[in-house]
Amino acid sequence: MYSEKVMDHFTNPRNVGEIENPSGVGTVGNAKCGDIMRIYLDIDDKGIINDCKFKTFGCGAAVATSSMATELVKGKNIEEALKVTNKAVMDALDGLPPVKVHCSLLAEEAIHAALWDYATKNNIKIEGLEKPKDDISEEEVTETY
Amino acid sequence: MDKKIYLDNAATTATRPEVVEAMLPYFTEMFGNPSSIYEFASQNKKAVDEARTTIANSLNAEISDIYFTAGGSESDNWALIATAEAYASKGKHIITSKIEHHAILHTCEYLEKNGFEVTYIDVDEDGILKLDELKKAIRPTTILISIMFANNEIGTIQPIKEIGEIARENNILFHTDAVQAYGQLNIDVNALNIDMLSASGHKFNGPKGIGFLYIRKGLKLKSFIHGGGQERHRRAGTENVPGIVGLGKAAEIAMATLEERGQKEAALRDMLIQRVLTEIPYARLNGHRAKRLPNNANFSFQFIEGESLLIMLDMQNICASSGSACTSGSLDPSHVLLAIGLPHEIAHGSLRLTLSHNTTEEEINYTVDKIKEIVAKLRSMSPLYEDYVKNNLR
Amino acid sequence: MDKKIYLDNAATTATRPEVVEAMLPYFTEMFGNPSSIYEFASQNKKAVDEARTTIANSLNAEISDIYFTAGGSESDNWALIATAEAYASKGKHIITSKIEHHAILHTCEYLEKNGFEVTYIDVDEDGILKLDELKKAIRPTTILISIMFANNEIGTIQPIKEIGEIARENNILFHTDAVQAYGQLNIDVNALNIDMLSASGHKFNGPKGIGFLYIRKGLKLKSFIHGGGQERHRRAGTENVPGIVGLGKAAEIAMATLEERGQKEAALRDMLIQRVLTEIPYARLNGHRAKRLPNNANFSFQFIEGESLLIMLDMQNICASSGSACTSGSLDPSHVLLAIGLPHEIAHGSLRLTLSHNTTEEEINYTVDKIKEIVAKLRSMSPLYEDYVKNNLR
Ligand SMILES: Cc1ncc(COP(=O)(O)O)c(C=O)c1O
Ligand SMILES: Cc1ncc(COP(=O)(O)O)c(C=O)c1O
Ligand code: FES
Ligand code: FES
Repeated sequence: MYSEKVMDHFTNPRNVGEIENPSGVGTVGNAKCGDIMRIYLDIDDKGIINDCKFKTFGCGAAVATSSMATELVKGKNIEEALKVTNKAVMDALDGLPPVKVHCSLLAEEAIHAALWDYATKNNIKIEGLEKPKDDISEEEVTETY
Repeated sequence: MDKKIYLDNAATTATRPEVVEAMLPYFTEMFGNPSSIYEFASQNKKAVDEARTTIANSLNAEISDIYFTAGGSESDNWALIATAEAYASKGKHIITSKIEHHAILHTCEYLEKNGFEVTYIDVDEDGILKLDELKKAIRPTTILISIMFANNEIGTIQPIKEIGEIARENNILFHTDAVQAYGQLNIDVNALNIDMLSASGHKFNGPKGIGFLYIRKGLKLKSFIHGGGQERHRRAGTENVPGIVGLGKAAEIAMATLEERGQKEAALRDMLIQRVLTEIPYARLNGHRAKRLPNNANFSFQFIEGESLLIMLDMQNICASSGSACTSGSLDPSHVLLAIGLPHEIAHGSLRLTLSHNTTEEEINYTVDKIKEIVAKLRSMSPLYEDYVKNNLR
Repeated sequence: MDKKIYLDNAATTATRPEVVEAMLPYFTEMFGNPSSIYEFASQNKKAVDEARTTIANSLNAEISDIYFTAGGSESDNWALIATAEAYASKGKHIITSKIEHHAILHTCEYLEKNGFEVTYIDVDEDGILKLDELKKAIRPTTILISIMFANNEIGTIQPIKEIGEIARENNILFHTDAVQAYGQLNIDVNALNIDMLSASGHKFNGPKGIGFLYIRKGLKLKSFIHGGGQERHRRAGTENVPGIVGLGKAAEIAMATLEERGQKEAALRDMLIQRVLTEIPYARLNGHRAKRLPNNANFSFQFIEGESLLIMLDMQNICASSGSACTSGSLDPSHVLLAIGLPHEIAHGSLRLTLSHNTTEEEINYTVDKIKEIVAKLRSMSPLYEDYVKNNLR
């Protein structure tokens, strides 16, 4: 069902975990339809993403796209990170089965949500970034630090 | 473990070698069409009759009340659609449950589009039909009650005797989808007041593509597949002789081994349940603890998602499923788990393990060890688990 | 002759040993449910896909337009009933022929009971559809033309290309029951404008209980058997993997051997026809002399009755039939023979001999010798023959 790359990122996901005091964190998805993804970003003074971690509640494709997405944004600046679309993530994974395309959207949205959080905290505006869709179900716990 | 561990016997089973052996001569040697007039075909006719007799006896049914079909889905469709057509003049109301197999549910939807009304009765948190709701749902126009004998996902066995009595008292026909129960449980269609019963060969170590429908004598049901006069004019199509012979052989073995096999599987299943529930936190057993199929265990693991679990088990050579195989392409959580009251995100994290007579203690222990590891790994990646831990530390 | 001579290959065929060989691993080893998620089942999914590809290629069809069923009868029922349901809003008129198999005729009767109108087109004395009648029968409300590719009793091949063109010109769907033709004749669903096509494995040396329906992409047809999401949500039921693999193998062999086998069988058939017509008086060939299946011969012998002939042939170890096997329990004369204009008493005296790739010249000669003897014997007992002789002597 899945490509070798997907299976590789699923079995050995890169960058799983949390970041203490992250520059930005974004959680997207909806537990009701089975998918939740959270991305943590550590962004330095120059706007470079030094570190990126994730946690995912979802299928094989969701885990693999999370893993690949964190790989792709690491070391990039914010502008470049915005170009990490779901298509870019899928291409990097050698594709996904049609029913699993929506899983890859989560990764893109999660990065945007984390960047939005970063922008809000620092009172800056990121060109081309829109407020992430409020797609999270009520059961979800709001972040507390 | 090098060997594959197959724990998905509710999806399908291996055909027993003795069954294949029994089928073989009917492909290349005794291949005649049983409806033919010549001597050569009479062996085949006899073989078909013998299989019919074996199956009738296993249910305490009349021989001529067993009709061969291409499997459980066809049997279910036939029972519902032909009953609806035959008894529409009496009424257009049908009662079923919320946890039926899609072969029943989607056929009910089809009938709803064709002017019938269907009531879907609730089950309790163990998956047992609410009999009081069933009684309340009965109308003067109710022509059929169709309730599965045992559930394919959570293994819960329904109070079939009580349902049969309610149907009989109200003069309503009673069909049961026994696809999961036949060959695992003793069934007496007379003692249980069953008017129609569906079963499928590949669920009890018989071949795929063959099953049967029991139809009590006197019912007005017409055929579902129209054409030649086979099966006493009720099911057209050249008889699948090797399939029927295999079905008969599988039924014979299933009945002969029923008690012993059931005890052995239930013991292993109980060990499995015991270990999982004590060794893995935030795990729950779905379905009734006692009233369940001897080979079925169904768990939910909070904070994790089913597909990831299945793929990781697969990488350890363990075949399992999260519900019915025929919907595994779908992203929706199981309608059965929702019906027993699980919230969506927990329903997503379910695991069904179904044993066979070949399952060993070693396999079960290995499987539990692997589930433990995988669940821990997936939880370490789960934002839901993270939130839960954080909230409970505060 | 000690050996049985099987000349009823239109009723059913022996499964080829290579076909059984191909099926075997899918019973006991690769037995998984193709809808499952684990690696173990992916072999089976692949095997099913390969069979689908083989069959699609044999018809010049798209792979995803082939749907596996339990045989010819189910395919016919599905095509007619689902088309009727899907296109009822366009119209409720269906056209078929008077010589279809009962899987079509009885399904048409079922549809007539459900508010559809069916026109049954006549055939000429060779069994060929009257195209002018077909054209005249078309109405604005006609949604389907269903005409068999070749007849199961008299072997006549219909002008399918012309019928396909008429259907296309009038924007009407065209289904053909190719149960007798598939594997014997080259069929190109695109060149022939065929929208739906039924076939059955056991008619071309594949297993019983498996067949397929070709459904051209874009047709609105829903499922006939409702339930799980198998066959792209169009045909519920756990896939009969061994059956499908066997069907694919049989199709592969049938296609590879089609020309050579057809020539060989046609040569023997012509010898058979030649000998019977020259050596037995008051015998006639039913069906078109040239436009007929390579393996089919159908005779009528005046003054005698079919059943007696068959039983006496059986006693000489010759398996033959008087028409379709599934109606051999019936006492009515064949609707096909009546449609080509035979009077009742002659229709009763018909004999169908259908050859296989294994049929030998020796078998044919032996069979003709026996037919000669038996016909003479039965005539010596026949009052009809007595009258005829008396009248012709007077
Ligand atoms: C022309 C034709 N159509 C349909 C069928 C039905 O096929 P099956 O018996 O495999 O269902 C047959 C043979 O029985 C046939 O000869
Ligand atoms: C309860 C139940 N009913 C019906 C079916 C359908 O049987 P089949 O797939 O053999 O058509 C199944 C299994 O798939 C089942 O578990
Ligand atoms: S995360 Fe929803 S199915 Fe993949
Ligand atoms: S004489 Fe026997 S069927 Fe009529």
